Amino acid sequence: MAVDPNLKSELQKQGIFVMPVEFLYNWSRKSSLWPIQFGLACCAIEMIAAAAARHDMARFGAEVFRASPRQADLMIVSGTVTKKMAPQVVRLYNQMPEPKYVIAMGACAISGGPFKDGYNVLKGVDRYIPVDIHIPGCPPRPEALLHALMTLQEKISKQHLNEVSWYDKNAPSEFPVPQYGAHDLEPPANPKVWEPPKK
Amino acid sequence: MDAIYQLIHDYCPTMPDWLALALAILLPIAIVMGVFLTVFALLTWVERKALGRIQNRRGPNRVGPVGLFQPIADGLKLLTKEDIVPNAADKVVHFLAPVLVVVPAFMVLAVVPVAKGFIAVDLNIGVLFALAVSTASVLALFMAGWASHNKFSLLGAMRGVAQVVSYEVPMVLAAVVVLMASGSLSSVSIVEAQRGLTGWFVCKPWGLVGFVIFQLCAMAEVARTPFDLPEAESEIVAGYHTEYSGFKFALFQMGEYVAAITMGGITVTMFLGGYLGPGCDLPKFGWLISACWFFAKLGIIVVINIWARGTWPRVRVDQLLGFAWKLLLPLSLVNIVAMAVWHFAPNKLVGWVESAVLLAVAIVALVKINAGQTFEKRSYRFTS
Amino acid sequence: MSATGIIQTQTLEVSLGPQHPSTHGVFRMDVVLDGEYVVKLKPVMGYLHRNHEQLAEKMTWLGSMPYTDRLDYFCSMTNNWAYALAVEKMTGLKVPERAEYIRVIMAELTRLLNHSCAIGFLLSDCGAWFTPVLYALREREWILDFFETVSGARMMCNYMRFGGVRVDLDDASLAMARNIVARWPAFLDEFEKLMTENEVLLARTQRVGILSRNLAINASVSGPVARASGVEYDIRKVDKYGVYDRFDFGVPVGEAGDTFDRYMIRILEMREAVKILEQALRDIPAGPFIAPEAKLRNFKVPAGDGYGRIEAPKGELGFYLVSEGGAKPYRYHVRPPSFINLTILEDMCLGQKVADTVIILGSVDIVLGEVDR
Amino acid sequence: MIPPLEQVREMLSAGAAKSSLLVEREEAVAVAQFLKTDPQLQLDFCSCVTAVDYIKQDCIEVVYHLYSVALKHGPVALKVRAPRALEQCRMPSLTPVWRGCEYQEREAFDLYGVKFDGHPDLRRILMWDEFVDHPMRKDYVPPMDYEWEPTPHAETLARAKQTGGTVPASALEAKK
Repeated sequence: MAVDPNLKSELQKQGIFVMPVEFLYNWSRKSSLWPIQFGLACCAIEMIAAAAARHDMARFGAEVFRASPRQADLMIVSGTVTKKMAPQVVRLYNQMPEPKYVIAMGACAISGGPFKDGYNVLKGVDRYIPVDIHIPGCPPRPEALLHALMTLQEKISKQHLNEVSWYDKNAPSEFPVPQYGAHDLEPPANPKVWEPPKK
Repeated sequence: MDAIYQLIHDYCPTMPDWLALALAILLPIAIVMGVFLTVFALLTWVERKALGRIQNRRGPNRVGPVGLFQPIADGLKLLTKEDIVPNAADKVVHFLAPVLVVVPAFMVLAVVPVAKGFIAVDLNIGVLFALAVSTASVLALFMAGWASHNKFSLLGAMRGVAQVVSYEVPMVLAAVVVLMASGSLSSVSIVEAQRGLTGWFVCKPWGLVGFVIFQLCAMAEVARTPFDLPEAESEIVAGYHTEYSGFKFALFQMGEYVAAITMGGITVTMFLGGYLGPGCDLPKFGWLISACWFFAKLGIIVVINIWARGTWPRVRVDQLLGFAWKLLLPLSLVNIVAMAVWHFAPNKLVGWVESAVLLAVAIVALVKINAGQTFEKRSYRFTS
Repeated sequence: MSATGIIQTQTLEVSLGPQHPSTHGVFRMDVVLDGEYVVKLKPVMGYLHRNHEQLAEKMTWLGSMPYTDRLDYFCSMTNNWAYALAVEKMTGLKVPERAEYIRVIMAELTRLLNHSCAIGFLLSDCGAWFTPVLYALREREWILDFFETVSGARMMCNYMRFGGVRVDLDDASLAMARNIVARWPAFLDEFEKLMTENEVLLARTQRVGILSRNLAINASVSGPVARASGVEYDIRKVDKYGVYDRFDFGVPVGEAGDTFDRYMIRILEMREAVKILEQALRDIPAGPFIAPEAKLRNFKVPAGDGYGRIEAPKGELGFYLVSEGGAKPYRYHVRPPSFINLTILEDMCLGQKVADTVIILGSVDIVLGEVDR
Repeated sequence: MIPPLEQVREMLSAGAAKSSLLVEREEAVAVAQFLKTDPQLQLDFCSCVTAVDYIKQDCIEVVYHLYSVALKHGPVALKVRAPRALEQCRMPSLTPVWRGCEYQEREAFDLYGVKFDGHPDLRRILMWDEFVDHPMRKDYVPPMDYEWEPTPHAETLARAKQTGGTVPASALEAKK
């Protein structure tokens, strides 16, 4: 796939720029990350603050908050995911078209955070869906969200077309939505995405 | 078309006739499509930048110089996104709807004279064609909403149909005055009829009222704020295109923006003198200068659109329809009468005054008649 | 409209939320629509039920203070105050005067912040494409800067303590607060100039979502929503908690009880809050900022129960606490204003259009952290 | 048994801490009506409704905090008790008297299992409908769904050991 660097520089002297398809693909994806307009809790306010005048997420082309998951690329899980909300979060994630990314914003989304002891709090959104970037903080500052966005862009620019999961026929395209059970969500975690740490 | 055919013939006499003819037909289409697609891409960038300025932000500035490549990135990304068709959707209609949005939007371009002597097809029923074809998008709206099998989509589609059908009426009636003044349906002769220092139709009382009505209706027709009810984000999520992802969604966006541009182009042609402007008749660069004039005027319309979007709340569906039927429709009818008065007046000044007075009276009367909906002044007491 | 009887129509059940652009978080309304008209509306909540009350029962008295921040995450300061006030009522702790003034300053700044954002979001629900919100958030940042210099955190301030506040205000931060207060009227004027006279806004909000005075009282509605309906009830005036009796300010009361009144009451309350702030910043005395007898560690509350409440920006925020005399509360209950204000949501929305429900919800001004706790 | 007017007034003047009124379940509605309509009391604003689980006394107490908007006094705490056992844990709803109780009584039902007779719409409000427990009761055992807990919360560790969560040795070490 790769172009010989000597040939590339030779061509460049002639005014021909060789650019791998992969670069263009990654560049377009990372330059236009449209988040889904979806706030869960306190962190959602900081997410809005990140889109507001002082921090302005629009600079990265990421201000197009789409209300419909079908048109979004990025899910910012901004706040506590409760057990009552978890099926909806998974469903929203399933409804987003590939390629899609998840930022777990704040301590609650990562692990349950301060509310970890609660009976209705999911201990981390990564029990059900794969997370690309975790941002610690309660709530993380808008700067932290911008940093996460840039980290995600970096991550995207390092992806290779022949390795990404969404062209893999065997990779799961939909994640099972947990059911409301009599005492807890069933199942309490998706074993394909997450498994408890070993003893 | 003939001019281009002649040009090809002159420069390349060896070319067979059929090829020259085909080129003469296809070349303007390609140019118009290319130009307007570029304008569309630029417009999304301009809109995001301008909204940013309205909201004290900077807008996109990381992708390319001052964010200029943002539309390219967006387009490429949407092109490579997964295309989701819901299981319960009507697959054929679901696929056809976005196509049907884009096609009429581009078809209208055929009759917009972009520069002096440059028009894709100079139809003798140009304006009629534009008005008729642009309405076809309502079918696409309804198809999208119905086929998606989503309640929000359906609500959006119903709103869209009601809105487009209602606003079509005052829009056509507002266009009638222009046809009366120019005596032609051809867009080129409409432009040519506006020559002179105050020749633009917008400089006349009936033209001004017609322009305002037409512009409002055009905004409603292409569902721009404050009339963006079919896709009202805060109420029905994304309206008729809730279930569209990837490039189909991009097509919807493109259709909407191109329709906004073409409706702006029609407005410019009919009321703002089209490509006319100082220097448009120069022998050598006249076409370039006239194109600049055209796009400058189009820019004004576009800025009005963006400005409205960034600052105005959205109206409610009953208010939207009431506005069309109770205010715009009677006003556009009166406007036709005013045009007739202006036409048959003994001299220009009398006609000017008569039609202006008639319209002013009509506007005041209509506002008074609809006074049931006027607003209260409220006072508040303070207890301590 | 099916009322004509000629056309047979079918109602449409739509679930607005929990992910919806204008439900202010994870709130859901099960709406039955007849065309565009709402014929039935049932709010569904609990999507952000974070077990605040149970967690607090496992924690020391002071341990719950940071959790109160996360109740109504716009107004952490007033939440802190309500909790501190309830505990102080039960223990009989006296709060030094300077601390009372600092609390008033913080609470009124919180009111400015909350109301401006609430109005911004209301207009955003009307479809004004974020512009008003971003104007409000622009000003909010200045207040957050102030909170950050004082308490170390932007949003989750955790600033109040039983018997006072955590750290004193120095002269520099007082000057910062004066600066904010000085520029606020200009911002309000700009905001009102852009919005209050806007015909579309008037048409959308006037005579929409009317709440009668009697229903408001019967349904325990409090705060700006109740006052817009003509209920002359402001806990700052009735309970005279803190040092509110020393300030000269009015309580705006509306007549019509519609969405526009709720909008205007918030604007007017902000203007009154600026008055309070000016007086408080002028008169703030020197002295200790926390009661010397207040213990931070090993804090115990005598057995019994108590209810303390304040006028939070969204309404009456109360804490009902039961103590067994130990280091932890036996029962800890929050009376969240926005939860109880939702009781009348269906009554206000019936017969309105679906587009109105979102602005009525916006004008009630809910925060889901508080509704679900 | 309608409480004598003087008693309620005395309570009102004594201040917030001491003004509670424990009534029998059967009389709750009558007392509530009296408190609301009596011209000298006019407690028309039911501010706060909540339940408390007194596990030692084997009862669940529902507390209503009443204020008066008209006369601007209060609060009076109206307390009603019911036994803890789920079948007997019922009491009359005061929603017909004060609309404001509606959601708060639903919440008490959801979290404590108190059934309110006469409530117009008694469903779970915070937890999902399929949920069977009443999680705010003192004897509720939450599902064990976190396997590793690095924080040295004694209770958490003990519960993890009891209910079969995995506790790594390092956490136990850190606890010692």
